[in-house]
Amino acid sequence: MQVLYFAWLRERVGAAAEEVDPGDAATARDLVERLIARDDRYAAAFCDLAAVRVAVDQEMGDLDSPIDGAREVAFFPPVTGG
Amino acid sequence: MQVLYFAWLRERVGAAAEEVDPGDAATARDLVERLIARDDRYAAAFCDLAAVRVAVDQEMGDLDSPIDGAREVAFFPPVTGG
Amino acid sequence: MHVSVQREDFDIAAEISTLTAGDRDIGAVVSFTGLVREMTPKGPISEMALEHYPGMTERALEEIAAQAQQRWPLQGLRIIHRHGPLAPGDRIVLVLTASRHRQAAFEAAEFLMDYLKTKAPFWKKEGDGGKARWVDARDSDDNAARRWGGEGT
Amino acid sequence: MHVSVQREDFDIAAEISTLTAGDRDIGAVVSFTGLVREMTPKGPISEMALEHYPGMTERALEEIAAQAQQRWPLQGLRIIHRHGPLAPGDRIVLVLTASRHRQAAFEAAEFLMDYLKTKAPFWKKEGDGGKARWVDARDSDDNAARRWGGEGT
Repeated sequence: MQVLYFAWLRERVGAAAEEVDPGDAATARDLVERLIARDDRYAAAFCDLAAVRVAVDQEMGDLDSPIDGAREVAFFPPVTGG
Repeated sequence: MQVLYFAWLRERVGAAAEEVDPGDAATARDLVERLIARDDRYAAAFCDLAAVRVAVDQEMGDLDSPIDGAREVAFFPPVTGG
Repeated sequence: MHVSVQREDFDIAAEISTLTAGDRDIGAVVSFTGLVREMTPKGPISEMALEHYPGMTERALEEIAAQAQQRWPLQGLRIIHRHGPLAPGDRIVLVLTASRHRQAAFEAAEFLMDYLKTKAPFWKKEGDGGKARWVDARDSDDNAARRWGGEGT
Repeated sequence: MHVSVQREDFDIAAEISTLTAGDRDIGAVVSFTGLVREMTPKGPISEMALEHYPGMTERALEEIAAQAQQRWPLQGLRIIHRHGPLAPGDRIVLVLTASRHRQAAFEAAEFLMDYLKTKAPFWKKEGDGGKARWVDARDSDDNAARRWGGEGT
């Protein structure tokens, strides 16, 4: 599964995208926990989950969105365009 | 006193502007009555007073606006610009 | 100069450039352009004539502009209204507002158009090649102006 | 084509011409232009970088455009959003709406901006020559989007 990071999440993780084996992660939140267990960089990126937004296959979702079968999961802060 | 007419009021009166002696007319309504008494063209122009708007010295008013000392009184239909 | 009443067409991009030039504290610019529509409730038209009240028109538009500037924090404001003969597709009116944030710019532009529609002395006459008829004022314009409160329409 | 996400600047007058060309039933065109402000709540800035999510950005903007077209009778609609490095005074975003009457054009343009501000995946980073910081989302933008009802922000 392709996992993408944007803005300060990208900076803290130190990567814009990476291939991740989701294992038995059923939701975006499960995936976050799996990542945090892997490395401190993820703990820093995901320290405030209230400030984390999620898209699954380029559709806005949230931490409880199912990721089963998803090709692409993205994590980013609240958007600030316009 | 200069009296101005716009749009279909101008067409029915047959003049865009004319010098009128207001006599003892105290309000725009008095002036209208004085004009109607003068000629049928004014009766045609002012037959529906609900559709007549008034400006006194280029300030929006109404038929009851005083015209004492005014240099310019204008009659016209509701505006339709923009 | 906030207000122009003119026969000539206007250039929206040039007007926006002039309005915003040198002010880097503007975050939002709203433009409204009114155009002559070919189809009217009474059928298609081929020409339109806009009559106005020289002198009072400018005063009324300046007054409307001053009210908008009192109500909203605007860095810039511009009103251009044409008069004379026009054809379908022609531009009639331009309203521009510039502010730090979008809400003030949007609201002020809507206010300017609503007030202009009910308070500025312009009258439209539509022609279809044969007959020509004066356009009736619309109740919906009175209602739109009333929502801003104040002294009514 | 309703939506463009691009590094290049845009030409408002050319976009309006393209949007309205050949349609003489358009009576109202509203444009919104968003600009980079020099002064921010945290002090003056000298540069801004706009990051986005290629692919999803276009989808989100197309979805917002489709919602506006369902809600209002629009003859035309256009969204252009820039990304990459920008400076104070630079244009960031253009929203255009065209309709028969002004109310639909104004409301749709406000809706597009409110939704874009809360649903399109863009992130601003401001720099003052030394430090650079990510811009925080504003509660007022969430509230603005919420007033249109629907599935929330």
